[in-house]
Formats: sequence, C-alpha cells, structure tokens
Amino acid sequence: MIRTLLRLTSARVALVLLAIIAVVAVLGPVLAPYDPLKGSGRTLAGPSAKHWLGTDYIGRDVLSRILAGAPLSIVSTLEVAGIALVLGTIPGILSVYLGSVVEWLSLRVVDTFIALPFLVFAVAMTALLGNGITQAMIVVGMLLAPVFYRVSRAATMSVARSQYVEAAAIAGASTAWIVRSHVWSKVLPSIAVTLANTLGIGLVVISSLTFLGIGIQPPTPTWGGILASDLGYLAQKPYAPVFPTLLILAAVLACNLLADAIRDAAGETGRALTGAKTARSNRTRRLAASADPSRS
Amino acid sequence: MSAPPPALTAPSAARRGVAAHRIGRAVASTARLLAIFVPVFLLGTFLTYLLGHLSGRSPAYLQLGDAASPQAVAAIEHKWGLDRPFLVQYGDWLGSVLHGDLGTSWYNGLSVAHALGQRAAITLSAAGVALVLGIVFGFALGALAAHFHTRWPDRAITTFTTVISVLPPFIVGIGLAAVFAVGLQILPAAGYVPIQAGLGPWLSHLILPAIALSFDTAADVARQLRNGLVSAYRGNYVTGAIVRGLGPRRIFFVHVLRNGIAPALAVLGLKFPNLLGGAVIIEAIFGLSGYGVYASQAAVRGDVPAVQGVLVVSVVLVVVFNLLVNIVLNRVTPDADRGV
Amino acid sequence: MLTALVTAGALLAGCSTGSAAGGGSGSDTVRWGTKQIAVAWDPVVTGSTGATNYLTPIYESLFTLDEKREVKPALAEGYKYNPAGDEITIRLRPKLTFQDGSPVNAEAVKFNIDRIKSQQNSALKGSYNNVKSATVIDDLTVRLDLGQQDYQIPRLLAVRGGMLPSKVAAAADPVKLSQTLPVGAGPYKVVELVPESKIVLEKWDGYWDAANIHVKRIEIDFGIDASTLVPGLQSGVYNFAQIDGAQIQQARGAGFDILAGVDRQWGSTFLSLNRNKAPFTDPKVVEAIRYAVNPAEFADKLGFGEGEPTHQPFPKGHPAYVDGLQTEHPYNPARAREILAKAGYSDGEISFEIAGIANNFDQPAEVLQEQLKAVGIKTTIKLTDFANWGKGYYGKTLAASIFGYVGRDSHVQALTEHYDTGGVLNLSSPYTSAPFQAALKAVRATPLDSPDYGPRLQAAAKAGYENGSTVSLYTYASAIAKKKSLSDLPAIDGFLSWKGVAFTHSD
Amino acid sequence: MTSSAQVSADRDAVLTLTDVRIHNDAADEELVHGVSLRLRRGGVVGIVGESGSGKSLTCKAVLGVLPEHVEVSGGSIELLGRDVAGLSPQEWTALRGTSISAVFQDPASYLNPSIRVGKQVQEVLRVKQGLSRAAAKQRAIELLDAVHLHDPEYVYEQYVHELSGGMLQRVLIAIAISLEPEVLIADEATTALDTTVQAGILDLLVELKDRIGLSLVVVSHDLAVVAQLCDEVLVMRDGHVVEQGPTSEILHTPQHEYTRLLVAEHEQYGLNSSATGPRPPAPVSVPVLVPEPRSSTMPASTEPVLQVDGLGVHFGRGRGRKQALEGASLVIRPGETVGVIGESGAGKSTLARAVLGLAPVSAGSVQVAGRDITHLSGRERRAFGRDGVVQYVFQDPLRSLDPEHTVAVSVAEPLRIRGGLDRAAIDEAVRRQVRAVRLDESLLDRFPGELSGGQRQRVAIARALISSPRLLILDEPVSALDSANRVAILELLRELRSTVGVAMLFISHDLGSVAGISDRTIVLYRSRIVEAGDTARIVSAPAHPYTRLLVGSAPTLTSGPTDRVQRERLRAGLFVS
Repeated sequence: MIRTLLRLTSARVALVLLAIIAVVAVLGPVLAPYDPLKGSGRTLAGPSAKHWLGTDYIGRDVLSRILAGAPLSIVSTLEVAGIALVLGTIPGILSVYLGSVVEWLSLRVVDTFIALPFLVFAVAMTALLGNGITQAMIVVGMLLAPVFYRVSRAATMSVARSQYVEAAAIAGASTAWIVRSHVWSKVLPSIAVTLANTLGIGLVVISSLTFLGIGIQPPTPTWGGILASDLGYLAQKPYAPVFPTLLILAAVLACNLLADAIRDAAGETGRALTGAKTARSNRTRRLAASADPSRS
Repeated sequence: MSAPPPALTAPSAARRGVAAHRIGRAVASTARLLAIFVPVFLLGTFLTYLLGHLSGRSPAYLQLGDAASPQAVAAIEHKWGLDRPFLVQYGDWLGSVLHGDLGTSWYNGLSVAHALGQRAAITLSAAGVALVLGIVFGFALGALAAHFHTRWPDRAITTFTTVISVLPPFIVGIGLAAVFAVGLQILPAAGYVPIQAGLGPWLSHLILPAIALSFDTAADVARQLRNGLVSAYRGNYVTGAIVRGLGPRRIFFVHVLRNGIAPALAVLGLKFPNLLGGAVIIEAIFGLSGYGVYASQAAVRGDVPAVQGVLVVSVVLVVVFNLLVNIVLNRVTPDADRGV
Repeated sequence: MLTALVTAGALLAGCSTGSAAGGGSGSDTVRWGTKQIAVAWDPVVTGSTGATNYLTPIYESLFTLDEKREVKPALAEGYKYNPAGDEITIRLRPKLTFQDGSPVNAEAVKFNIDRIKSQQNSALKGSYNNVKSATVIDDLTVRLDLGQQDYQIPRLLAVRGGMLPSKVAAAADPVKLSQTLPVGAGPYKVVELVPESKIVLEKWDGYWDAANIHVKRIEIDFGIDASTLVPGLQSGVYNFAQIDGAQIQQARGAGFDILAGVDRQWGSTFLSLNRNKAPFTDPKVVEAIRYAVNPAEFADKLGFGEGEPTHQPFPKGHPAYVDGLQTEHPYNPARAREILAKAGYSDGEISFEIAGIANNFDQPAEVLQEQLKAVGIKTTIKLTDFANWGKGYYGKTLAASIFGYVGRDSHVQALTEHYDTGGVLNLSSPYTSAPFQAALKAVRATPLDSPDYGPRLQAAAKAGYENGSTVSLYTYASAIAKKKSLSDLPAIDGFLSWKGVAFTHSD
Repeated sequence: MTSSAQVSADRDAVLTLTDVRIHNDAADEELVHGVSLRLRRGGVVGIVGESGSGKSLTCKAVLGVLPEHVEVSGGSIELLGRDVAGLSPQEWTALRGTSISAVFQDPASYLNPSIRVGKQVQEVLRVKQGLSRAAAKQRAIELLDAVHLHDPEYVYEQYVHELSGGMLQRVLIAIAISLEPEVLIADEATTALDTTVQAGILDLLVELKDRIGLSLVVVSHDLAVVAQLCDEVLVMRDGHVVEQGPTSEILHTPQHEYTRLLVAEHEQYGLNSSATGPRPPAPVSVPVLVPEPRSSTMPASTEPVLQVDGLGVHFGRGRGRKQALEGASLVIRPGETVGVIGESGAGKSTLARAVLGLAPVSAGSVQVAGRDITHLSGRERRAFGRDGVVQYVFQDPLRSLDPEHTVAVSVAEPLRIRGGLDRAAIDEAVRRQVRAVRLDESLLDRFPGELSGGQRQRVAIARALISSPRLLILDEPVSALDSANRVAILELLRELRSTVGVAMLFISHDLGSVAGISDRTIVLYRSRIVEAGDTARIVSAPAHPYTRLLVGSAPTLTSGPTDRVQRERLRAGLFVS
C-alpha cells in the first residue's frame, strides 16, 4: 500500500509538507536564530533582515518562537491523536468480540461522547481538572476517541463478518489470533486515515483552547499560543496572525491530504489485491460497475 | 450466511398485516431510538455530574473569598449538600433536572435554568442560522460538486471545503469581523438584538457569527452529499430508472437525492454538538452572551452547577436534534439500520 | 459566495450601520462595551472595586469626590467628627427617595451598615473594621461609632463603601438586589438586567442632582472579547468602551477619544510574596528580587505609552505616592546577584512558582520571569482560572503570585489591603511590620483636611513598602475609548461620574 | 458465423444489430468485436457467454446505457427501424420504457431501496402515461398480479429489503412491461436465483411473450436457460461471437470448442434426461436411507462420521423467533458423500453450521466422529476446530481467502492455529496439499487476487484438507464458478474422495452438481428434510412435490412447454412465487 500511496501526487505533497514540519519539529529549537524566551527592547517590530517575522510584544523574535514552538505543538498534537487512537481503537476492535453487554455499553459511551458539545466539554473539563497541557491533551484525546472507535469498529465488523475470518474461526482460531492475523491489517488503513484527520483536528482544537487561555502556560511557545497572543496586538501588527495561521493550516491540510491519499491508496490496493489477475477477464465488469451511468 | 429466509407469508395473513405492520414499524423504530437516547442522556448527565464532583470544587471559595476558613467552608458545603455520598447527590440532582431545575449557580446564587433560559434565544439563534447556512451551502456545494464530478468545479469545491473546514474558528470569526464590520462597515461586529426588534437587525447581528460557525458544517455536509450523490448515481436503481425511461431531473430528485442524502443528514446530526460547542469561541469573539460564553466563564470560575447545567441542556438539545434527524432518516431511507 | 451572503445579510439589516447597532434609541444612548463582567450589583457584595464603575449610575454614595479628589456632599449634606475623632455624625439631604420610592433616611443608612457588618457575603466587612456601630439620631441624622480615632471615614463613604441601596429592596431579597434588580438613589434606574451579560439603564428623574444628568440611557454589554471591542466601536455597536492598552492606538486611529491617565482610572500590577514560605522566609531573597525587578521594562512593553514605571502601588501624583521610594530599590541586577551570592545561593538555586490568573497576567509574568532569570532565579509560571487561583491566594497557600489592584476606596484602605495583617492583597498575612502599624495609626488619627495628612499617609505608604511582601511592577492607566460626540467625563481619580456628560451633537 | 438471412422479412425485425463494436476510450481497447443479430417481432434471441464475454455490454449498448468512456465504435443498432446512434437524450428517455425495456441480474439493486416498490411501479405509469394517482395504483396492482405475485396489494406496500429476490424480479418485470414495450432485454435475469424461482421467472417470460407479444433478448451464462427459450443463440467469448445459429443446431452440432464445453457440461453435470449414455460411475458404498436409527449393532468400521438426530435450530427470540431447522436427522459414513439441496433459506447453511458447532441448537443432537458437539462452550468449540475433524469450503473463494495472505499462508493457517509443528513441517504439508489439489507450487507466493476463480477454490479446498478432516462440508463450492471451472472442481472433488477418502456434505441449490457427486441426497424445504435417499432415485423418481418441482425446474437443454404446465401445477400447490 505504501508504494501505491507514494504514486499519488497529493500524498507526495502531503508527505513533503509533513516532512518539513517534522524537520522543523525536531530541529526547530536548534534552527531558531534567537533565544525564543529572551525579550529585547524592540517590541512588536515588523519583519526585517534581523527578525524575519518581526518581534512580539516583549521583543522576542517571532521566527524563533515559531520554530521553538514546533516541537510542543506537534508533540502535543501527536499525543492527542495517540490518546484518541488508543482509547478509541482498542475498544472499537474489542467491542466486536467481547459480547453484547460490552458492545452495548461501549456504544452508549461513544454516543454520549459524541453528543457532548466538544469544545464546551473540553473547556469545562480542562478548567475543572486544572489548567495544564497534559490535562488538555488527555481531555481532547478522550473526546476525539469516538471517531477511532467508530472507524475501527466498522472496519473490524466488516472483516469479522468476512468468510476468511469465519474460516479461521472454524479452524479453531482464538479471537487474539483472528485480530492479529486477519483484522489488524485491514483496520489499519482506516485507522491511518482517521489518524491523519485527527492530527489536523487536534492541532486546531489545541490552538482553540489556547486561544481561550486554556492548556499552555507562558512563556512556552506554541503555535496556537502565539496565534492567540498575536490577536491581542492586531492594532500594532495586523498581519502577525498570518504566520502561525499559515503553519497550522499547512499542517492540517497536509494531514487531510494524506488522509485522502491513504483512503485512495487503500482502495487502490484493495482492488489491486483482489483483482490483479482477474482484471483482464473482469475488466469490462469492473468498468461497468465503477462508471457513472447517469451521463450516458 | 445464516440470514433468516425472507418471509413467505401466507396471503391472507399478509393482507391483514399491512396496516398493523406499518404502525408496528413506526413504534418499533421509535422504541429503538429511545433505547439509544435514554442511556445517552443518563450517561451524559452522569459523566457531567461526576466531572463536577471529581473536580473537587466547592462553592465555598467562590463565595467566601478571603474569609474561607475551614469551618466556613464546611458550613457552606453542608448547606449545598456536598457532604453527602456522591450517588445520593447525583440522584437528587437528576431528580431536579428531570423537573427542569438545574440548580443554582455557586457564583451568584441564581437559578441556572433561568440564566440558560435568558441565553437560549441567543445561542439557538446563532446555532439555528448557522445550521440553515450550513445546510443551504453544504447542499448547494455538494450537489454542484456531484454534478461536476471529477471535473474542475468538483475539485475547486473540494479544495474550498477542505480549507474552510480546517480553518480554526477563531481565525474565521476575527477575519470576518475585520472584513465585514471594520473594513466594509456593512455589518455590526458584536452584540445581539432580539428578533422582536426586527428581522433585519436580528439577522445582521447573527450573520457573521453564524457564517463562522457554519463553515465546518457546510464543508462536511458538502463532502458527504457529494460522495453520497456520486455513489447513489452509481446505484443500479439509477440504471433501472433510466431504462424505464425516466428523465434525468426526476431521477435526480426522486431516486438519487433520496438515497444519496443519508450520509449528509447523518453528518448533520453529528455536527449539531459542534455548532453548540463552537459557540464557546464564536460567542466570545462576537460578544454574544449565549451558552458558550456562559459555559466557559462558569468553567473558568469553577461554578460547577452552571457548567453541569449547560452540558445537560446541550446534551438534551443534541439528543433531540439527533432524534429528529433519525426520524427524517428513517423516513428517507427506511431500509437502513442505525445508531445515534 | 461569502460576499453575496454577507451583502444579503446587510441588505436585510436595513443598510445603515446606525440601525445595525439596533436596540438603543439614537444619540442619547451610551452603548458601552467592556470585557469585564459585573457579577454582583449590590455594593455590599461586589468584591471588585473595579466594578464600582458599573454601580455609580445606579447608586449614589453618601459623599462623593470632585476632580481635586476632595470629598463633597451627595446624599449626605455634611459630616462632623467629635473632638476625639472616634465618632462621626452624618446629616442626610431631606426629601430624597430611592428608585423604588422608599425614603433615603437614617434608618436606611444604619440598615446598610449593619448589613455590611453582618451579611455573610459582605465584601465591605474589612473596610468597616473600624466602624463599631451606627445609631439613628433622627430621621436624617446618623452617628457612626468608631473603634479608634479615624478620619478616613468620609472617604470611605464617598465611594463604594458609601453607596446606599434601598433598604426595602435589600431587606426583601438581598439576592434579587444583588443579581437581578439593583435599586439605589443614583441617576439611572435599571430597565433590564441579564446577569453577567447586559444591563440597560435609563435616566431617573428622582435623582437629587438630576439636572446635571444629560445622557438619557446607558446600555452595557459585559464580557466582550478584547479583540472585539475596537471593531465594535468601529462598526457602531458601541460608542463607549473600556479597552486594553494595546488597543488605544487602534481606537485613537479610528477617531475615538481616549480617556486615560493616572488622574482617572489606573491600576497597579504587583508580585505578592509569601514571607511565610521558602524561599521568601529569607529577607535577602526578597531584597534581591526587589533589585532584580525593572519597572521601566514593564511600563515600556505593557503600558503602551500609558503606563508608569514605579516601585510602589500608586502612580506619581497620587497622595500616597512617595517620591524617595524610587531610589530605595532601583533596578540593579548586579546588586541582586551580589546579594544572593553573599547569602550563599548559587546561580539557579532559588526557584519558585509564579501563580496568577490565566488570560490576565500572562504577559507581566513572562517579563518578570525573564528579569528574575537574569539574576539567577528560576521561576515557572502557573496561570489558572480564578477559582483555582483564588483558593491559593486567599487561602495564603501560594508562595508567590502576580496580581493587580484597581481599588481606591480610601487611601488608607489601599495601604491596609496591601500591608495589614488581614489585608486581602497581603499574601504574607498575618505578617505585617511594627513600623507600618505605627504609621497606620498615625494617619488614621489625622483629619483629611489637616496639613499633616499628606506626609503621614506617605509615611505609612513608605513603611508598608518596606515590609517587602508586595513588589510593585508597574502602574497603568485604564483606558476608555468614546465617541467624540460624547463630552469628556469628569476626571476623578478612580471614579466614573456621568454628571455633566452629554452628547454634543447628534450623529 | 451463421447468416441471419433465414429470418423473415425486414419489417418484422424489431431490433437489428449490425457488426456492433464497443470500445473503451479510457483504456483504448475494443471490448466487443462485432455483434450482429436480428430480433423478429415475438421472437427470442439468446446470448450465452461467461462474465466478461461482452454480452452485457452489448445489451447496455442497445439500451444506450454504456458506462462512461465506453461507446459504440462501429456498426449500427436499429430499434424499430430507427438507428439509435443519432438519438438525443430526450429521445432516448422517450424511447426507453415504451419501446424497449430491460431486467437485470440482482433485482434488489435495480429498485430504489427507499421507496415502496408499488410507488416505483406507479411512478412509470404516472410519468410516462400521465395516469392519475388512483388509476396508476390500480394499474400497478394489476401489473403485479399479471406477473403472478400473490397478494399484489401487500407487495405494493413493501420496501425492497422486505421482498425476496424472485419477488423483486417479478416486480421489475412488471415495471418493464407496464408501458407495453416491443423489446424486453433479460440480462442474466435469473442468475443467482434458486432453481425453482429461476424456472418460474423463465416461465413468466415465455408466458408474457406469448400473451402480450414481447420480443425478448435473453442473456445468460447458462446455455440451458437460453436453450429453453430461444429460437436463435449467440455464443460469446472475450468479445467475439464464436458461434451463432438456431438453438437446436447449436445444441446438437456445436462447432466451436467453447460451445462444446458448454454442452458437455450439461451432459455430464446436468440433469439432461434426454442425454444419452451412462451417468458418472456410481460410488461403491451402498446408499443408506436416512433418517437411520442409532444402532448398537453397527460395526465399528462403519461408525458414522456424522450423526445428526432430530436437530432443531432457532434464531432470534420472542416474536422474531425463526425456526431455521426442524427435526433434521442424517448420517454420513466414512468416505460417503451426501448432497443437500434446497432453495435459499431452506436451512442448508444452518445445517452446515450446526455440524460445525456454530449454530444455536434448540433440539436434537449432533455427533461428529462419535463426539457430541451439540452444545459446545466457546473454548470447547475452538479446541474442536483445532482438531480439524470437520472442515468447510465456502461458496465464494475470493471472499473466503484473506486478500492479504499468500496462498501458502492461507493454506497453512489451520496448522498454525493448531500449533505444534515447526516451520519446515508446515511448509512440507502445504506443498503436499497444494500438489494434491493440482495447483502449481509456483503459485504459493501469490495473493488470491492474482489467481483465477478455479485456482482460488483449489486453495480453499487445500486449506480445508490440510488438517486431514474426517468430514468436509462444501457449501455451494461451484456456484460462483464459470462452466469450465465448475467441471474441473467437481472432477477434483471426485478424485479427492477416492484418494483421500474424506466424507463430504455437499450443499448446493443446483441439482445437477449434487447429482453428479453425491451418493445420497437430502432435500430441504422450509427448514425440514422432506425427502432423502439414493441420489439416482431422487433424480429419477422424486416423491415430494417440492422435489418434483426442483427436478422439473432444473434447466436442461431440452425442457419444453409441457414441463412448464407441470411446474405451474406444482407451484400452485406449494405457494412458490
């Protein structure tokens, strides 16, 4: 599937973007030309040769802050997605196998989580549990988990009902065997799609929380935090929010592009795997099935 | 592979069954929906209450400020019944919630239900207008993209919806205000006037926040509708309808739309909580004192009953909205079996 | 698509921005936006002195202040101290009523003072510590018995401490008075009140000085995001707003008058140190911190031209401002390092947590952290919501916190709150110092019109300053942006008065 | 290619195809290389060919519904004397339904799932004929009645998912004939339907042809289906018409190799009663009538591999409770092959699952190789599965093989689940088994997607046999295969039966396949065993009316009008739609 994925232009664009972001996340603090926490007398300066993106309200170099903020922004987003992944996928897969009581309960929990207004709940929980990035990430991760639950459950169900799983069950395979050898690899593409999407959502949500003053303690630079504080100085630097916005947007778009590409590639491989040899004899049938008869 | 055989009902029994069957089907689907929503309500309120309990907040510090001696704290907590076992508190609370009493704010001693009642018009107006915008533009864009499937308008719309769905809402809000309120000066940047003051002023105050709120919904509805319509067009029943000699317009409105709309409707149900949740940010930016602002302020102050109140009302709104969506879905596509 | 939509919305709105602003009736209305939230509408309950701004239209005090910061009659005609200075007799203006029609009389005054002293959620208890009891002499005369000689009382009665709510309303339902229907004897009467979000006030003709009130209507929207206020002004939603320093330039550029300056509203931001907790149990550490702090940088970066570098909680020109203090702990990081080194601390050995309220003190905390870092003191910033923070701050369990002060009920009260044993802003409570207590007693015993009052007040301010538990960072002017057509409000220190304010021409 | 000159005058022709070529522009390749045919008014033309032969594309071309990027690149199509090439979309819309109509395979997918079926019948009448709502409804019900749907009012109110495939195909036919078109195309219209249902649909088409003067194009992969109806037959393969001519000519003197294969298949594995020559050699074991009482005097060597007594299976609870199997008893001895036949939903698969210990048994018992497996716990079930005593082969090998596992991995899976063997031993077993099912060892590293249907089914059989089962359950193992593969797999099974000696339970809806391989046959009808016995006896002298209908419905190369009348009588007695 990876090879199919790499053939897609959108995937390549997304991966290049993400690679750049990853490099920035790893090397950002090293690349930063100035100490991101060190203020100077030049406050709210515009872009110049010395400060490419200008300085902030206490005279810190914006470029340095954005670069230095990359690791935390990216890592916290990864953690959010990771928490959501673990909290959602495992119960999602197990819900298919652990009997109707567990299934019913987990479904209702997920329904409930979906019914809770996301940001209200995130704000409430983060505020009530103590204002910190860890709490914020756990809460957001938890609230994003239902997506993974649904996706992994749906994927698992379609595999679980498949005849090859039934064949394994008839041969006496345990649930663990079935999940390991049949389910996991089929669920993976859907999970990858969701993960890529969730990374994007996570970045936006963490930024939004930061905007509301929740999650990240100063002077720690994060993209959302930089953006939020820029908004307080619109009068002085109306263009300031553009830089962090573009970064967030690029990262989120890259994740979205990747998600779409994974979806396409998974579909492609699916078809490739099931139909490579029969393709020749079945070509007409597949064409007939996939084409849009509405315009004939 | 073990699907039960299709009913080979004997003719006479079938005749009698038609009417009863239809009523039975409606009752059964309603019961099924309730069986899903009642637990969601209970679990939602329980989680909400548990959250307040676990936060270890107490009205004492809000009310006493610098006079918070341990005795005074204990006295206040006793007054609020917080020294009772958790489940007893929850039971009592749930009981009064079911009677429409959401308790009183720790912060100002006012009825939470009353405060939310005063704010309902604002939040529901904003969410409602946003919903309408989301539906109208989502459907228009989705139908357009499906119609030009794989051609450039489709790609343009897809790109556009992707971009607007990933824009952080606060950026959208501030950007809209900057352009339309400050730049062009054609709309107010903040505030709310009730609809009694006139449809024009009401809408003029709501349109910007509603647009900001609707982006995400419009984008998702458009995407789902596009995919739904495209796959519906691939359905054999479309070929069937063509072969029967039905015209393209009729095929679209009667056959394709009806079957392609389900995912878009379903996503609408999922988006409603986001409309309420997005209010947290959008209301702050546009100076609307609705649920979102109330909730975030209450949360920041640690006013647990107020936070719980907002969450309960939101869960109820979401549940009711989803019920409606499901009823519509059941009518539109009677064959599908679904959860929330 | 968007443009079309918005245009359609605008057309529907009836085109002009004036009508888009909706609600209020034309140019006689002050449409006021603020990011603050008024929580209680009973002066007895309102904890924040900053919120007095929203109470002044509704409530009138017994006395009031003029532009020279002198006490002038209001509901009361005058006062008289006994020779010992521990009794003050107040004479009310005759034939006044509250907005609910009940009489403004000695009973009402006594009732409210009793309430201040007994009501559980009274925020004025501390300010009235020295008032032992109130006695009705006749219908218009009331006497306050004081615990000790105290000439500050008229000042206390000239602001929030002297605001008089209706006895009938307060006796009937104190929660209603405080939350949904405040009733006073001030120039404006409440038409509509949505808690925490909006209040609509209309001129009340029963006000004793109604002839001086020209603005017909005041509507206040609370909790408006800072970034929305200026667009709100620009799009005509508001014609009056309390804005942040960062927005002054923008508002001025948009053609609004800015009322700012330490002769009007000002605030002070300071670092409270808890001297009962390590590392501040060591006076050397406190001393080093005082040398490490650079008020000029705060004023420069956060004041936006309206701030002042100062080491004390008062701006220059304030009666309690002490000139000499500026040189007592001048910014001197080398000196700070030296003190720490001498006291045996290695670089980075001292570390503590700076607490504060999220979204309020982020930037001062950042600047402070950097300044302390420069002298080898490591800090972490922990900003939380008000409730969490208040638990630690009022419970005196925090080691250090940034906080601000905008209250000015009376000069002496400002000092006691910072430096006295039970002072709300004294994180080191019950810590205080003997010199401060002595100086405090002296200033209280000095009548306001005595020539000694100024020097004694400053002596007390100096003694308090030397306690060392409050390290002032800078003072700033609160800014108000208003439409040019609205005449300037009188410049009274810490007091927003609507007397004489009018729209000069219709727009 | 036979010329079509033998048909009568030109004005009799309702549909004429002249050297029609179909081209895929996207892949730049020709898919159909010249089809010519002439359909006389009231005539029936058949097209036979396996999937991908181009027969359905030809139909789509006639209907003007070719997929995107696919178009008619040569020749001409004349419908009622008009060349369809120049038709505008509006003209096409006007023409479809009124002059030409069609029914297809998988009828459920050709109806809108969200609209009651009656409305869809009515819709055409209202849109195309402008009937009022009431008139359209009345006419719709008449039409539903005309296609012999019991209780048309009831059917009118149903949704697609509430009706069976046969009923839906009748609904579709009702819609197709509602505007009284000249030409009806039946494109695999009976494929995947039960034999008896298929016969019913075919009978209906014949009846309609006679009654309302329809001209039919019947398309099928099954030569027998076409042979029953058609005057003229085209045999297509890979886009070419390999043979074309009057039906009798094609059947009796097939020229092309492929046509001969089609005919031979029916002679060997069909119920071609008129086909001469002996049936395949009968198995040596003596057929035993079932049910057979458990007997202690039975010698040990003939201890049954499977003994089922009074088996009952229910699904669901309360009012939704469905009896899936009732009082079923049967015995299979070592090396014996028992066929199970019945319509879909009759309980065939339920029986198979019960034997695997997977069905919720509510009555009776199941014993496999002397072990009672009626009520196993999950753990016991898995242990029983790992023993590999019973193995199972599914209908569709594509779906029963994990697409991401190579042949080697799939075949080895039962051994790996059982454990205890090292890699080399497993590898050796896999190779041996793959050879046994006549697969090339070079295919071991291929994925299922890279194999042909027949190869895949061999892999599935290899997987089932690798754990040396005593009993192999084959659930419709050849139904999804085309003719050539069907014959090959049946041959393989017969061979394995003698070499490996495994007992088989062979489930099929196709009497021909069952008859070709089973010693004894069980007939399931509505959850009950209605007849059981020696296969030869069941085929030659069916006792139960359903069995008789089944035997009479099986498509043969020679069935005719008399059979139709007989079938109708039987159907009337059985309420079969």
